[in-house]
Amino acid sequence: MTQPIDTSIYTAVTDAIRTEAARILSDGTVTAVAGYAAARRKGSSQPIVVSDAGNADKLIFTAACVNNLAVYLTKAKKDIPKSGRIGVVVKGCDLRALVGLMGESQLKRDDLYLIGVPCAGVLGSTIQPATELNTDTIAPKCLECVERLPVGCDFVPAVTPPPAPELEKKYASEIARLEAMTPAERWAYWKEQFSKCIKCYACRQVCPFCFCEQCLCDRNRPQMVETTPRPAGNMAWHIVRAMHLAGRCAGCAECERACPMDIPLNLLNRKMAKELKELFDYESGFEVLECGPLATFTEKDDQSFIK
Amino acid sequence: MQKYLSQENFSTLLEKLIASGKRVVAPKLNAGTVLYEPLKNPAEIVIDRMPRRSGKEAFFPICEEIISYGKEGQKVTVTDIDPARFPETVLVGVRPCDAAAIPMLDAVFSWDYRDEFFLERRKKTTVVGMACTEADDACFCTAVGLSPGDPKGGDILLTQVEGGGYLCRAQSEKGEALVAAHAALFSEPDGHKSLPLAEPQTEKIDLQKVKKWLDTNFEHPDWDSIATRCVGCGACAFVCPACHCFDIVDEGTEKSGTRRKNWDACGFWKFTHHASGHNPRDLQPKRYRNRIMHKFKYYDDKFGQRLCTGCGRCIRLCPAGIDIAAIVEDISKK
Amino acid sequence: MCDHTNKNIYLPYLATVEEIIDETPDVRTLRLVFQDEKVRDSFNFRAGQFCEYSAFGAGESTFCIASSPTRKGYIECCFRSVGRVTEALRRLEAGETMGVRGPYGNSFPIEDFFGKNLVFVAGGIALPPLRTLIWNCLDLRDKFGEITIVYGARTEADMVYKRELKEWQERNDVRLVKTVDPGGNGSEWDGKVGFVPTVLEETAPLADNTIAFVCGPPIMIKFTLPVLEKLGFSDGKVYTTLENRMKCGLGKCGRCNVGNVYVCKDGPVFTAEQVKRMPMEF
Amino acid sequence: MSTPGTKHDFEPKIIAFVCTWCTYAGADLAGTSRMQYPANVRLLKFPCTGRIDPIFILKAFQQGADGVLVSGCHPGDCHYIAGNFHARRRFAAFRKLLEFVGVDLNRLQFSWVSAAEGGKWVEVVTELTERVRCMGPMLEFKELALEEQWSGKLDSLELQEAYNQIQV
Repeated sequence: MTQPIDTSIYTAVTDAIRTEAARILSDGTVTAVAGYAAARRKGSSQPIVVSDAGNADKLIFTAACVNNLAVYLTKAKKDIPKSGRIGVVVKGCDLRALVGLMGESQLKRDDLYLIGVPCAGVLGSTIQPATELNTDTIAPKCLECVERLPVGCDFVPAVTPPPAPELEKKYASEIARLEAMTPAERWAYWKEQFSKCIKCYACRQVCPFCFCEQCLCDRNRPQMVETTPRPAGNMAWHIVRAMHLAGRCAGCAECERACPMDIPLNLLNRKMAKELKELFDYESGFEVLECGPLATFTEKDDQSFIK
Repeated sequence: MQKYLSQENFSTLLEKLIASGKRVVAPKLNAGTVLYEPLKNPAEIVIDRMPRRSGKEAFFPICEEIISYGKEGQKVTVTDIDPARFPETVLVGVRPCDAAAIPMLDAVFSWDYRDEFFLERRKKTTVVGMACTEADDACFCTAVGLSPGDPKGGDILLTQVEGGGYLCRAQSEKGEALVAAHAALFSEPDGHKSLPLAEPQTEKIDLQKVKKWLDTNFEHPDWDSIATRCVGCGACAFVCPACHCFDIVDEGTEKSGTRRKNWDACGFWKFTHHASGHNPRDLQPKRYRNRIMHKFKYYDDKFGQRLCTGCGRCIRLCPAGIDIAAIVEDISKK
Repeated sequence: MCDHTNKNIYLPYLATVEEIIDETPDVRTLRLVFQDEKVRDSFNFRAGQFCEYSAFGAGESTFCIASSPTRKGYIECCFRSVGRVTEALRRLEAGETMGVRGPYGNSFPIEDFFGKNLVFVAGGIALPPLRTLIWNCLDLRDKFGEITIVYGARTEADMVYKRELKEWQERNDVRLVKTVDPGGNGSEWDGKVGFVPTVLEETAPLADNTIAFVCGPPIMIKFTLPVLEKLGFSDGKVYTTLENRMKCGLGKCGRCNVGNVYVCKDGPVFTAEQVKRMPMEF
Repeated sequence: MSTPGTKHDFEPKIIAFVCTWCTYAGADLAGTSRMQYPANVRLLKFPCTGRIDPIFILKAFQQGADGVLVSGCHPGDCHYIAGNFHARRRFAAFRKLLEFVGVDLNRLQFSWVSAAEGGKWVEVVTELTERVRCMGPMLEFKELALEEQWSGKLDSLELQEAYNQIQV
């Protein structure tokens, strides 16, 4: 049954973000603040970089503020000026991505001023931005979120997010459903999903962790993954993508949100996260780790699968 | 010549077309997403939701073979594709914004050199459009001079009527031939009232003014602010009914394989990247500028019209929330 | 021009690699002969046009036709091996087959140059696009006035067409000025040392009744154009050829445009006047 | 165990990615000791299992392998000290991913075979070959390679003929 989700805290959050952004911009703490601003369509938002305190009141936070702004701070987005310290508006999931990037030496904590958002959840992908947030329209990632209050930020508005609705965890149940299938059934499932892929690489471009200056798939000597958007190349691309994110993915689900063809990409990422938790007791969190689970090892690692 | 086609007869028509061996492409569900795809039976058609990708796929496949080659010893053979093998197609349920894009593509693929891959498929396809009864706030066909009932680019236009069924207007020889071949299914339109058409909320944009600004403002600081949020994926171009850029790649080994033409997008850094390392559009704002310029200036310079039908797909699906309608509207007010 | 009505415009002609000439350690010339006799006879082109050359399995690459239209029976292409296709082309041995589509693009209006003096300015690997015109003019030598060639490369080893440079040097109806960047000269270097624009200024060809042709890396063009202007060349009398990444060569695939100008259809030959009107996107 | 010379209906293609220091030497030992093992295996030599990118395994399946073997030095014996420890983690994760997209893991074998273990090499290869032989050819990737998006599909010549007959 559909139940509304209380997003009333977002008014206070918006006010707090504006005040804080204006303060840190005018006192020179930061040179710019990356946040969200309202866009033309009713209720919609889009990323914005504010560098003038006078424009701080353009910043908003609503359930339509879906983007993970961490992507704008990575090497892949060289065009964003990085002169000096930058303020960023982050939800819990976005913060985990930033923490991951710090762990991979892509960002320095000191170069960032983190404005944390107490989050009640955001809208799912392809939902009309003006839609009210409820248990049907909420992004599936929010149902599995355990960190609605970001930890370790420079500033977090003093409001308490409402408790998460007790709902079925869609990824967990979908993973369980797929795991119960035979390999042939799973193959058929993914084949159908990937048949929609058009190789627009939106999943790669929005991913904070896809910061390689040249993606393996854009290199052609040798051509490891076919560039054509055909079933074979699509399957290969998605396997490669999931593997390259294993142990790094912070679960922001941007890949799935960005996919114009609704391919449940985060399902692959969640599955890998689940396996890495079981295998190496690793979970992405708010603490900067020196090494991800696949960049390190212990001598006692499981090798029951090796003869 | 307007005719009435009942809902039941519409299904029968689709059934007959499928049975005749034609490829009947229409919006249908594929793994939860509405896409133009070949129907296996008439019940699969979904008309109340806008397909995610445009109808251009029927003539401009996402990926198609253009030659195949084989090598034995020192002897290389290259095999052409026989255009007779392009399937006879009826594209049904095409939104007016998708249909209007077809003549735009015709112009590109037929000026000077004629691309028979596109043109032959086009020749073999009958386009049955369907007027829109619903629009969301991303739709902006009216802003670029089209409308939810615009017949441009289609061979037949269907309009839903009250109480079910369609008013059918054939507007080309191909369309008339299709109606004539199944004349028994159609009846006189008397008394059938069409459903009110959708009313997109956007105001008309002065495209002449947009063009004028673009003519003189290739270098302008606003390009940076317009495009900083672009993440450089190809989603907008791939879902666009009018975008037509493509790549040509070889797939296979030196011994045998195919050369393929597949969709490409000006948002990719690789699009213009020279092997030497030089890239004329080295930053994302330059690439996004090309997108706007191509749609509202370059194409206009060459073919006298705009390369945008206001379908709104790129707005709905942009991962960074870029709104082309807002951008163009802003430009028109500069 | 070949007839393309109702034909697969992407279908290449097959050509045999007849001769391989290594110009520098990484630049190679291939002399190609069309396998189909009819094509061999009917293939006509003008200086400045380009083709799409393919190595099957690797893809297609765009280069100008480097040989002169006056030399019948074969065409030549010249490329540096830097990418997937050029590396595959480099792997081809004499007698092997590759694909050629073309000729595409516009050309130098050579008839307009009759009776005029010509100055060719080229840098590095950009000599091939001018070499087709140089030989074209030399083969019709009595139709032109003085011919001056200024050619520069980073080092002596980077100079392409070394044999032909020697031939031009020995001819008394051509003035060849060759130069290498400072430090690029060996002990037996008999040319100048300095950058192309500087050397061009020293050479000081007369602008009167003269057409200039410039081809080279963007940075060279950028500094050469003002020199030509200083020497009195008006922009309409300076020609260059542009290159951009291309896939189709036919004005369809949409990537080679500089502003609204399609290099593959409206170019690759442009006057400096046209280039200056274009946005900086090449 | 198969006896050399036996005719089978199906000869699987097995691609083995091996490290040069241990398994390659082990396979070499098996050869020089004249041990018999199925000729189905094609060996690709790498400096270390740490250099074997999961994408190689994927590529092998895509190019027509029916089974893949990855083999290197025993833990602690890596020529580069820790290459195989890293590989072990990576492959532990990768096989889970492959399983999740629907690849039967019985087609993928990992092993440690030292330079002295010619016998183990024979055993591993034979077992994998026979197992894959029983499973039959790996069709998933091969079928996928032949598939087109609907829009790029061409009418087959038979279909064309049938269609022409309807038209008449």
